[in-house]
Amino acid sequence: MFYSLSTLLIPKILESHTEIKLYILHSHFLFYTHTHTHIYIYIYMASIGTGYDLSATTFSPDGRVFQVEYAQKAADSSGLTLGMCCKDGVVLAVEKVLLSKMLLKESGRRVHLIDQHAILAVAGMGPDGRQLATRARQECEQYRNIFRMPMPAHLLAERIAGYVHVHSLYWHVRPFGCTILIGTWDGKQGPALYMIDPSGTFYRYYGCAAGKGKQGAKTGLEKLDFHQLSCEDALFELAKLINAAHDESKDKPYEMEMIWIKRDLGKASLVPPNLIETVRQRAEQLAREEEMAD
Amino acid sequence: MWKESSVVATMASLQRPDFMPYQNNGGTVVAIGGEDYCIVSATTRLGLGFAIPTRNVCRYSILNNRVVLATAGMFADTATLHKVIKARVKIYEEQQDKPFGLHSAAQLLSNTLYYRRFFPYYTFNVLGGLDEDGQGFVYGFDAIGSGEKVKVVCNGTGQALIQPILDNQVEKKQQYENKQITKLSLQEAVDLIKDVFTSAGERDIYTGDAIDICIITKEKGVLVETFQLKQD
Amino acid sequence: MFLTRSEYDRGVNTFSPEGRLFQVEYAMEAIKLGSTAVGIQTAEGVVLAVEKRLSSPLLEPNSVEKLVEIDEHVGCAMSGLVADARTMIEHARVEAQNHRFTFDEAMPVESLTQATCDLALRFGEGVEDDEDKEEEMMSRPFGVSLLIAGVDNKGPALFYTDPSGTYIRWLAKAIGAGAEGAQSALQEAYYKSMTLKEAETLALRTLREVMEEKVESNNVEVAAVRTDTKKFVIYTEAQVKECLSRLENRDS
Amino acid sequence: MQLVVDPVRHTTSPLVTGGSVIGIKCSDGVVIAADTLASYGSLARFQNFSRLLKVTDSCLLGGGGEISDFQEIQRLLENLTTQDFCFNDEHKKSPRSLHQYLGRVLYAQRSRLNPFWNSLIVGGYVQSQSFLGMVDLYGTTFESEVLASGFGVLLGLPLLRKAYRPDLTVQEGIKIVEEVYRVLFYRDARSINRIQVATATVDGVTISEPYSLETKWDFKGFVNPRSTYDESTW
Amino acid sequence: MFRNQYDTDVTTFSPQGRLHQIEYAQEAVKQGSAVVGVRNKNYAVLATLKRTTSDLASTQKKLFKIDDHVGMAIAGLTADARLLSKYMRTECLNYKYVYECAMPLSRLVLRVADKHQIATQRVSKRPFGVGLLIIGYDQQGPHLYETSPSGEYWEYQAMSIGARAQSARTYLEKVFETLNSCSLDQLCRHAILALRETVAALKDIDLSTKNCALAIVGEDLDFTIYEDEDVLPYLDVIETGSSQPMDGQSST
Amino acid sequence: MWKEEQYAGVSIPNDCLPFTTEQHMLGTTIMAVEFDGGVVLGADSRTTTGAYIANRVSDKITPLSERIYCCRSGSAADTQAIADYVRYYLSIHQLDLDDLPCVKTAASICRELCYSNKDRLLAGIICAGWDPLYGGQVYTIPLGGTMIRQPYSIGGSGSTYIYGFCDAHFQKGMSREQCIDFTKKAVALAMARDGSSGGVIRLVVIEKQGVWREMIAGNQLPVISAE
Repeated sequence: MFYSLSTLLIPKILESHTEIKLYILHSHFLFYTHTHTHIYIYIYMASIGTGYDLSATTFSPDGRVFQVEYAQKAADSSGLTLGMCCKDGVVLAVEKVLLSKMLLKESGRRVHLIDQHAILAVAGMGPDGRQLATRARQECEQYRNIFRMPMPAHLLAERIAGYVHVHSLYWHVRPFGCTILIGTWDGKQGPALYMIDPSGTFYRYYGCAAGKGKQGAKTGLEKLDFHQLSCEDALFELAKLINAAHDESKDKPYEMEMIWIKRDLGKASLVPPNLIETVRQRAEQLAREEEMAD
Repeated sequence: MWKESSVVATMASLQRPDFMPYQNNGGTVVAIGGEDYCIVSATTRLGLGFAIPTRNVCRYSILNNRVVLATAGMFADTATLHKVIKARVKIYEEQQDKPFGLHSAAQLLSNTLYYRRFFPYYTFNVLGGLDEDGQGFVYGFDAIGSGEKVKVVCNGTGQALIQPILDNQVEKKQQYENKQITKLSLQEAVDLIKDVFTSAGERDIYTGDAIDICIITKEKGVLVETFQLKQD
Repeated sequence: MFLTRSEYDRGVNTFSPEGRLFQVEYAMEAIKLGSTAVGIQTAEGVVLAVEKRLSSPLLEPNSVEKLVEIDEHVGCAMSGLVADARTMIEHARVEAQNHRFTFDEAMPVESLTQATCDLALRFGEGVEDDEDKEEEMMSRPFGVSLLIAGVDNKGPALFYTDPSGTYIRWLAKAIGAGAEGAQSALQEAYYKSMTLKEAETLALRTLREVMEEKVESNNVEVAAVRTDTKKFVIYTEAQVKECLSRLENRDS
Repeated sequence: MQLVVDPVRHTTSPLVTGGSVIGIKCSDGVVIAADTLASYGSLARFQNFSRLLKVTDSCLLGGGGEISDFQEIQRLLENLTTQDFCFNDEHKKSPRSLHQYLGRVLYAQRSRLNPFWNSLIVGGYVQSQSFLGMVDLYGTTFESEVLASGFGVLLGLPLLRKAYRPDLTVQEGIKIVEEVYRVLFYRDARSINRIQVATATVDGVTISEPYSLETKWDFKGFVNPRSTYDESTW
Repeated sequence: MFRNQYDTDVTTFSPQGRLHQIEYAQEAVKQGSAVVGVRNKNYAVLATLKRTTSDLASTQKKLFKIDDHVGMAIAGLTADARLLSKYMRTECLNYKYVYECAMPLSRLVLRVADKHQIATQRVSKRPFGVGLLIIGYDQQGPHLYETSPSGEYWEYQAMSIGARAQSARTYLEKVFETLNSCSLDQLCRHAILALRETVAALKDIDLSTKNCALAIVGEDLDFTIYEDEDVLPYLDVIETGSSQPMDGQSST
Repeated sequence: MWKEEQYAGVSIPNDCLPFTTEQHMLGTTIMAVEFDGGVVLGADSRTTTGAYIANRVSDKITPLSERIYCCRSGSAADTQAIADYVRYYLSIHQLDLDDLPCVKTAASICRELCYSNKDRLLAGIICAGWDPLYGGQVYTIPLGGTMIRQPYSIGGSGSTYIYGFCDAHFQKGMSREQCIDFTKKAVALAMARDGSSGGVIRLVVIEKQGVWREMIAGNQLPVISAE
């Protein structure tokens, strides 16, 4: 049953050779991730207040773990977070909503460097994401200490996903309220992009989205040809998607944060602010032009 | 003391049982407590056998504007001990909200040293400063924390050369005739320190290069001057 | 089971929607049930006076100890759950002696108070903060308030501690069942140039106003730390009598 | 069976070792040099081993003594700089901080009676300030204008002190350390004539490729030793 | 009832994906008296309002020195703040012990924020009920950070937290762009004026030497607290209502 | 029985246990050479206990993974144990990786074991092999746990006799066949002069396509003119 469900619902942009690790099949909340939206909402409403949704250790009578679903809500509560796996690297971008105009640039950053070869972006609760970033750094360091090699992407993703997952199994901790995107580059495999959600489920993607407005962004991502896309091109595409997701009249002002790992740079780095500013202006300009055209 | 270290080695770890964790870097420290001042001085030479890896190390720490600690012996232990004491002073001053007193410093140092009774810091400390009444006093310690409050003290490789002169000149002990005890003025005391170090430098290979002289007075806090000795 | 957990006042670590910790506030209620204690600071020293509730005539009055010495220069009065107070005072005594051992001097009153409070707030938070270590925790806040009086090189000081681990310095403070009435009495009568003798009288007069029984030398206790001696002394019955007689003289 | 350990019977000494490291502070940077030999006892076993490391963009490290311990220290430093890299907050460790850090590490190891059997020279150039510091296997840390480890303390240090001036340039510094190495090559049996010179200047850290020094053997007395059968040798 | 189920412990998400216990802890911050922080190119300044319950009582501690180059002002539970200050002091000392230099602010704040986060994820803990405004000076210049019980932290040009902080923020938002070019004197005055906004609505209170304290840290100045008479020079601004120093007023 | 329990967890220096000084030693000649696309490993086959030859055809070249082998010298027991551990770790690692492990990784694990037990082990190891990322590589891990990559490496008691030969005859960029020839000659020379080396020459060639083994019998060694 699991296989049929997953083959049905894995989105188009999912890389075909993504492995589904054994322990994900074991985890009891796979069901929810692939439930039809209508039924989902119905059951969701009906479960509130029944008491089955108060702990990650409690199944509801229909076999779901609501606390993890609620954590998913938390993960989608922050600005749009995007990742693109390009031909020459990986770029992650975040729409970081600014709570005050007195904030300094880069304050409360949501994109993190993990190792020379790995980067991470957070959607949802920032502090939870920081905790995972710290964990990821430790994993990379340990791996490097023992094997003297950069940690391969799938192992890093698997380890962090496992860590996220155990937080959904015990009553004395809560699940992480964030979805994280991990990008890496290594000499063997080239670029790789993974996304891990609060249940501990992870897949490898060409492009992925989390946070507010992810549905719209996914549609946008599916139109791109990731085999041809370069990191520089991706910056503009990301800026366009974030700009489109942001409703200027309604939402608070935001800062665009981008981080990348590119073949020619050799190691991960934040995208320089002036570069971000340029693509952001271009994207806004384009949006205005399109509006005029309409 | 050397015998002990091998016992420690056996107890602590079998890994490199022959490793002798101590090294003598020499150095001499002198402190004089006067009526309204205190002087703490230390040599700057780092000796190692017959070699001098460097001529310029700092063997004293200003704990606050009334208390100075100076240490001879193994330099790595010295640096560590000073770091520990300085951290303790900082915690004290933050928690107790008052400056650290000379007497408390002596007690703390004694405890810190004795705490490592069975793996001692190879250090010989003097502590000098002004007490609550503004009078200068100094404390001299052995490596494992036994110390006493005195008016003048010398520790380190030059001890045997310098201490008798200080006893004679500062405390006016062992005088041929019973002379009137005149208290040394600050300038006289500083000059005396320069003399005894210069003299000791002629006979002790670990004493030389320069001395740092910390002068503690109520009005000016701690002032440090450097006095050159022979570089041989 | 979950449905019954609809209140914020069960767990010590639960905030109410207003951002309050009710368990702490309830612990403060426990103090309002306790006997009244008064502390007054003057330039000459600090006076502590407490009401001794003798629940039975069969009780040996001396065994009810509401005033205790922490170190020779610091003492305290307590109100609330006496057993809790014992734990805190024991902790304070160790801290004070530790300080003497390490620095060979009397511990400043404020930092001694702080050290005592650090124990008080240890519920819900291990002091040693090793993430992997299962932390030693207390199940509830202490239901006790202390008036800590002492003299150090900065002079006399009176501190009041509460179950949240907060401490505040006061010139004159009352705690316990009669705290409200007593505090307003102190507020009116206190003045800065008070002598120690006047403070003794004021303390006893304040107690008299809020106590149900008549104030006798066997149902109150008085202690003082004098600025000149820097010693905490609990008054003998004769001394208390002398204070009481002064009080009566003044009245007449 | 007696289980008491007799210290004398357990000579644990370093196995694969590097020789002298030389450092000199200049007005516009620092120079640190080491030869490329890692000896195995008296066997000149690894003749192409670099004992100089770039730690950060402004800091470099030269090490002598046990090579396996040196490699362990290298690993610690890599972890440290990677952590700094991840913070991405411009707070790179200064040479002085790294020097102190190494001092703490080596002191901690010696206090476990399991020392990192090394002497390390840390050099750096930040904000127009040169830094040169040394750490030994006991955790002794100190700074100086000229530094040498191993045999270099005996043979090199006097030469360095004589040649030192506060206004030395890096180019002059390089000449001086080359001269010192020439002497060491003549007189230190655990050295080879293949050195690397590293500099930290305003342009960052550079480590040269290994190269050999000109040596002089054609003194008359060398070519035609006058000793005959009736003279004593020396 | 419907709502209460999800807010009694910190490990339970609400159906909206919120953690009510964190939000309640943030309420505790809003209950604390207001603190204001501002910075320019060389200095960072804190201004705090000290509450007192009686004129016989001392005021609550609002300012904590952490290290020579760091200090903070707090709003919320003082006991929690004390615990955090102890943690931060230890961090600074350890950093200094190993690297012999002052701990960079960003690293320190990150560590203390991570500590907050851990307290929001375990059943045995509760979120810290305190908000911190941390100022400090390091290689990068002056800094002003805010931490929240949620474990988030931000760096600001100017910020205020605590009771009625919104009015202070409104003031600061008007001037924050000019702060960088301010003198230290003007900076302090902006802080005082912003702080005053938080009491403007209250009839019976105005800023005075008794209830107002300042702290400054900067390139040539270790973290220093100014209380009582020391704040007097800055309070004249309340009369004039402008951030310009009065004629002939020397800067501190 | 109780006596053994008493010593549990205590490490006893070898010198305190006279019987351990009679352990099997690989007084040895081992060697490995890199060539473009692979490595050649060579070793003698003599195992001694004192002057007694405990085994005259032992195999000192031990596989660690499909394309990584190590040559062992020192205590037979120690080096076998190390090789076992490394093989174990590498097999797990290979599963994780879903690819051939790197030679550097294998050597690093060897190094870790040797370094962190340096006062207890008597082991000199040459770790060599081929991986898809960096091709053929040779790492030397002598006593003490240093790890150094070399274009070729020699080790064991016999190696001291052939440093001169190797320095003189090693050239950069030798072909596979030249490397095999070089290795054979060098090992044979060492065996001729070192009393603790002898028996047969074992050769292993590792490259992308696979691993080849060869044994040169004791009576078919390359002819070396003696006195």
